[in-house]
Amino acid sequence: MKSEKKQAEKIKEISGVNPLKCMKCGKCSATCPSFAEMDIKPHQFVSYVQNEEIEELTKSVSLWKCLSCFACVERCPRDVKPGKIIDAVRQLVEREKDGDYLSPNEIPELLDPEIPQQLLVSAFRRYRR
Amino acid sequence: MKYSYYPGCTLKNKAQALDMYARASASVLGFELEEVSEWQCCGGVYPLGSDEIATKLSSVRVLNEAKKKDQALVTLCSACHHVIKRVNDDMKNVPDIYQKANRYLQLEEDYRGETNVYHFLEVLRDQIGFDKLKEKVVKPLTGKKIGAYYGCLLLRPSSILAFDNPENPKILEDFIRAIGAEPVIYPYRNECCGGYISLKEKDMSKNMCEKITQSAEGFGADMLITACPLCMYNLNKTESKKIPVYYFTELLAEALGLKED
Amino acid sequence: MSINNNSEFKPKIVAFCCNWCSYAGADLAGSSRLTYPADVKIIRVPCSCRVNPMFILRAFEKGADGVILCGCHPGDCHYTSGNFYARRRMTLLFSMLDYIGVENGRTRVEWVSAAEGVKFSATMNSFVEKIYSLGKNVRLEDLRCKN
Amino acid sequence: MQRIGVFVCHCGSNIAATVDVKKVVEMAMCEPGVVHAEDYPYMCSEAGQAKIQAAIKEKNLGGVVVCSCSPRMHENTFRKAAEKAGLNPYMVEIANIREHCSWIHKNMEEATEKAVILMKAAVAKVNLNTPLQAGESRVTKRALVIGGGIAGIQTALDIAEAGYPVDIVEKTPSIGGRMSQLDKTFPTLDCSACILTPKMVEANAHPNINIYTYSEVEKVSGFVGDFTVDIRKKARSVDMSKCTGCGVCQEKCPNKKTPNEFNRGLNNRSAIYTPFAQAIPNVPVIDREHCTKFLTGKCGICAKVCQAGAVDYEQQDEIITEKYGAIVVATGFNMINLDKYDEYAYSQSKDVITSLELERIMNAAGPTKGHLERLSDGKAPKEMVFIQCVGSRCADKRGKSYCSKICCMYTAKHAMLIRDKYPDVNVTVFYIDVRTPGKNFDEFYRRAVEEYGVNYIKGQVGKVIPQPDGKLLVQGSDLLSNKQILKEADMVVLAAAIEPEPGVRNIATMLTASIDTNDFLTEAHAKLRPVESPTAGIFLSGVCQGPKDIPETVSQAGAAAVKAIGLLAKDKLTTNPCTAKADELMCNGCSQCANVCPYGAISYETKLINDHGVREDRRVAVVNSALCQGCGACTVTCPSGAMDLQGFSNRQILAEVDAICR
Amino acid sequence: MQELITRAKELLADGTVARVLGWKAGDLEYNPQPAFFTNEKELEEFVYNGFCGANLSKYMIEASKLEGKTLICLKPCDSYSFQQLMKEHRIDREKAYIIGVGCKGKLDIDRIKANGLKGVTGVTGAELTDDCEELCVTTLYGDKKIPYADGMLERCSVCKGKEHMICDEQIGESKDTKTGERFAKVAAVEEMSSAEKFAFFQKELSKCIRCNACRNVCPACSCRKCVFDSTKFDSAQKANVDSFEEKMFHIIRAFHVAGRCTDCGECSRVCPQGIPLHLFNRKFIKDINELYGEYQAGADIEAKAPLTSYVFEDVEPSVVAERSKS
Repeated sequence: MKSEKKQAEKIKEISGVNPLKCMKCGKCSATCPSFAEMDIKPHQFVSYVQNEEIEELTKSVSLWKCLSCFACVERCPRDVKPGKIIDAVRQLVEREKDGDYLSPNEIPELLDPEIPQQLLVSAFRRYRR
Repeated sequence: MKYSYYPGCTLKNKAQALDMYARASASVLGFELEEVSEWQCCGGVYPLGSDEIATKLSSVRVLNEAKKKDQALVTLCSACHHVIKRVNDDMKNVPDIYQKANRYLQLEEDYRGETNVYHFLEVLRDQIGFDKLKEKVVKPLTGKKIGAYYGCLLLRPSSILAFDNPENPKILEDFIRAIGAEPVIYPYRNECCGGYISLKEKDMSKNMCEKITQSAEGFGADMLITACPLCMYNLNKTESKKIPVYYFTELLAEALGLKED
Repeated sequence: MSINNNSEFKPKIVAFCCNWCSYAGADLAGSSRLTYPADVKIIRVPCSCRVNPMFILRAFEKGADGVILCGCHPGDCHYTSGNFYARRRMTLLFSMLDYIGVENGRTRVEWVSAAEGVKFSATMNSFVEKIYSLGKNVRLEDLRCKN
Repeated sequence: MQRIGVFVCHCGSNIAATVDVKKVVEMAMCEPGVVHAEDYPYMCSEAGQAKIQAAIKEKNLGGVVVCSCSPRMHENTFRKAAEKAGLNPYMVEIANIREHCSWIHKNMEEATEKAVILMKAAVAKVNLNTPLQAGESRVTKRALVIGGGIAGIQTALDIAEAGYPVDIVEKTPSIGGRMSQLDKTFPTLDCSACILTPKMVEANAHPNINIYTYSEVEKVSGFVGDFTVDIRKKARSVDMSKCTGCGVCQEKCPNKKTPNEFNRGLNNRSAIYTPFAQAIPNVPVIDREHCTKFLTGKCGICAKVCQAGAVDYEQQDEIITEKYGAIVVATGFNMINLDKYDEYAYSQSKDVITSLELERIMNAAGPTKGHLERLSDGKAPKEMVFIQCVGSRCADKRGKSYCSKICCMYTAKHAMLIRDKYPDVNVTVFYIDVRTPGKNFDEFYRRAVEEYGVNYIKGQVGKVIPQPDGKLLVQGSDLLSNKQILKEADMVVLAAAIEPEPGVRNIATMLTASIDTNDFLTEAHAKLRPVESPTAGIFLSGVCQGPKDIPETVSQAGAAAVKAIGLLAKDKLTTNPCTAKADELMCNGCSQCANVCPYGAISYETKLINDHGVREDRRVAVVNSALCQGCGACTVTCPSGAMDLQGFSNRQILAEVDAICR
Repeated sequence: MQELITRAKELLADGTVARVLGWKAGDLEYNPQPAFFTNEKELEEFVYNGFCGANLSKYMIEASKLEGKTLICLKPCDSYSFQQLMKEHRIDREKAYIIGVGCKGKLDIDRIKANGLKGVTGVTGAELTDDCEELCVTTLYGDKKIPYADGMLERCSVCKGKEHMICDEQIGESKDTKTGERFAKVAAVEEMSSAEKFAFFQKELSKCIRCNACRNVCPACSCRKCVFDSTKFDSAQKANVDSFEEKMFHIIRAFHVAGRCTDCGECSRVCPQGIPLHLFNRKFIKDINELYGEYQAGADIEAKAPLTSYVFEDVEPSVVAERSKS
């Protein structure tokens, strides 16, 4: 419990987001292109951090589904930036041992001849420490 | 007019067309892209965490190179533009980041966001002018109905990218008009293609691109243009793919009569 | 009052309080029984902008050890802009006093609203403490005024 | 030297328990000028006041010091008591030995010593007090109302009914304001025109009301009770005294391409026009920016067809200067520009409209003659979606930070009206919160849900996606079921935030009335003086002060009227005598004091001054005591000390300083 | 100088001006004094040389009350004072015909003597006919040459520039004389410890004899009646018992001219005790520039003065403690 509080603080620090600014309008989730794939929805991320329920967030598949497309950040009427929270939780996970979501071993089977370099670079950045 | 130019990894490889046509067009339009020496990869995605410094340094180096030459920095790939523009903003406005970054880099003079970062399209719009561009067009793409695909990286967050109206952009539409074609406005042009997620979640990005291409086709587009190699890759992966996707520079070169048939 | 050489240091502190916020804040401190040392004596002025640098220098001349000016918070002035002028005037005056070698802890400006009885009391306590730590004001005192 | 009496109050034990009141009395008698000192358990009681009055008479006191509670408590009590005994009330000073002494100190010796010093400071001050007379200024018994919407009309009617003449200045060609654009009003659903038009007619016909339409306030000078206002009557190009309002000119005008402001630009109007059929006055205006005659010199058809010969192309703007005692601001509101909310496709699709546009569409006199239809293809919609809080409650730079307050209710009204008139149309409302604090308001909203089957979904919309077939795909959140909803709609209605009419900033500047960061006029006190501006003589009516609906606007309009009437009912205004005063002999005329005066109370006159035998014309500062509020900013700015504040003079304050530091 | 006299005569002759406000030789050749000239004859006494440091702007207050126009000679730095007085409605622009006179730096006999010269009987090289590079000082012990700049007033070495803020015509050449940093000395004092500061000012101010020369010469100190002569503050006519009285006088004087003082340096020039009074005024100017943005009194007649304006974000007075080195 105590460490969750600490983690919540860390998330706020990394993301620079103040979840208390949220008025719970749900526009982030309304706008999210990955909504269907997410178990915990963008607007819930804000509430979870507010309630310091980080454990569940770290296990959420949503971390790996968020595109960081900033649609939620751009359209949020309260300037809460839910996308940055999701990214901060993702970092929290990746900074732990074995937190990587992508291992070099799985790469060969994911490749195809057209893949642009930047896809690999980005994926590595996003999925691994 | 000379600009420092940052091509980025993909333009040296899978997206050579994007790069090649841009350089060729630039010389016709009266400006030069001078490639920054020994540039490093931008990392593909902007490091969002406020405590991530090292991952931003490659961008700072490039920016500082341009500063030393007293040139603006031009980018072409949407992802590179996004990353470099945001890092530049950090170096200008976020004390924690610029202090740490400068401490790491030990430059002769601290870098504080002095370089202006322009996307190639911004150069066309703000420095050359679409009217001027129109005058240089020798082979207008008359009759072509083109859907502009912006994606997310160029537009958002608008407070930093300051590229265009993030919800109703018009720079590519104006570009399309300038090269003599007709722009097709469709609602998904500023929605994400799925980006880097297509490596592991191929279906997700496929679904997203499906929506994009169908919407464009529904509104009557014959083709799509983009500035991003990743968008290009993802859009080309759709199941029902009928609509061709081009880099905007290719059509620009074509209109300027630089493309050999 | 006669000079008592044996008496311990009892500072003289003048507090100029604007009628609308800080004086009312001092009243609230009183009705809330929030104590602060009796060394502080309050002079009521309509607005912080009424306080002339002459008043402050005069207080020091007559043997004050500290002078504090309290007004409405910036933006809340009863007269809309008085405390903004006071702020500039006092900043410059205090800077000048510091420049000629008067300890800058002897002068202070605090914004205290009518609702901030706690702040008023806390401010006075900390100011008096500061003056005790600085001790007797010798640099601005006019010896003639003692009797 | 005054003959001073010192009166020390015990305040029961509040003071006497910690302050040795006898000692204070004893010490007071040692002070120069003090001829009388006594203590009493309750000075503020009638008996206590009687003691003061008796001493004033018996000892012929010229000054009184009461050592008691805070002057904020009983200064007035003691001043009045002194006045009754024949002493000028401003010869009374209070030494605050309760809040500032007995209540905060525990040690009796310490508290007594401090009380003595506070008493001495008050004695020193009162020694220098001079009798002050509250000044007087006259009141012009005429009110000005800026803005001719329902707020302005109601205020004007109320003031006029009380017997005072009122002028209404309205920017547009007709009074009526936003309310005239509405179709029905909540929560009773009566027709807006049916309740507004009679008020407009009444205002027009009222002998005490004079209406300047197509006019704007150009300049304001003066102060409470005595404002002088320049009103620009813009050239109407139609002679109001000749026009019969037959409407032929509008019918024959060949230039009918101008967007109709009254219908929010949804259709066009002629260049010569009255905004709407019930306009008051029913006299058209030529829109010179769009009139062919004015643009090219050719045409002139309206003049030819006007049998009354009322059309006058040569008419010029006219400046009317009038004096007023009170000014009421009732400038109203506008909808925000939705350019920055393109995710809702307002600029991309004709079928995405604002609520005010829907009002016009629903109105029988509107662009679709009251038929609910899509503006793109004229088809009847089957699915309607309403989006709430578009630009309201926004912390980003795009919108407004406040709740626009009226949208929840008017959306419920729209939903209900549509469901009532077109039962086959489905209505969905995306909301964040439904706010219905008002009499019968929540019941109204519940009726929309329960009786009319309006589908309320809690969640904001992320994007409106126009489809190739002309439909609109609404992508929104349903937070209660934690789903993302894709809803196909035929029309989308946006509850755009409201904002103060842009011109209000200029008007506030002219009036020196304060305005907040959202351009709403600031009230003198948020709770206790909500319809007055901090600037005396300026009153606030309607949305210019903050978002409000019609019932609230009307009640506030009445309240503003009462405040204005209260002012106009006075023949003279007494002014606070603690005002600044310039010593003409010392004044340099340097203008520095005027630069800091927040009230514009200081002006300069060239006067013949006799300075110890030297007679010369000098530029000197003159304080208008009716405007001066007594802050004293000028006194410190004045390098020579020519400017002083009565009641808080330099010498008085210095005497207090000296007494405290003695 | 001759050109000035010729032009003055012309303007007197054609009735453009009724009098000329300039300088005439004083008791000593290096001590010219301000003077009015009303005819051609009187003008023969007119001088304009390197010793004419006196700022004539303040005399225009009285001249504004006289019939007809006054020709006033203003050096570049004087023109700031003139314009500041205009801004404060103390002088009437219509009553003045301004000749902006050139300036190559103004001399100070005490500075000249400070070059180790005794028994000075005369100075040549201050006629402004040359480039003003060198002065020849005649002393009882023989002639001595010193660089012109070594005899200059402190204020000229931190000159605001040789541009006239206001004038009707210009006569004579100017030469840039700025070699130093205007706020260097103020900054040096700021660096001192509290005790050092106190000792420094106590030493300087203890020299004050309350002769009021600074006040009388100061163009900003133009009050009809000074607060120190007024009964309104109980501050009048006090004997100087200790240094505080002087401090109060000089602090208040500096405060009253803060935001209005153009830094013309006349106070220090005329002080018979050589107190660097400009250090008070310059401290305020430095603070104003640093805290509220660059402001030069007299440069812009429209600009809002720093003490009669404000912005919401202004620094709090606590900044003094934060900035204080002591």
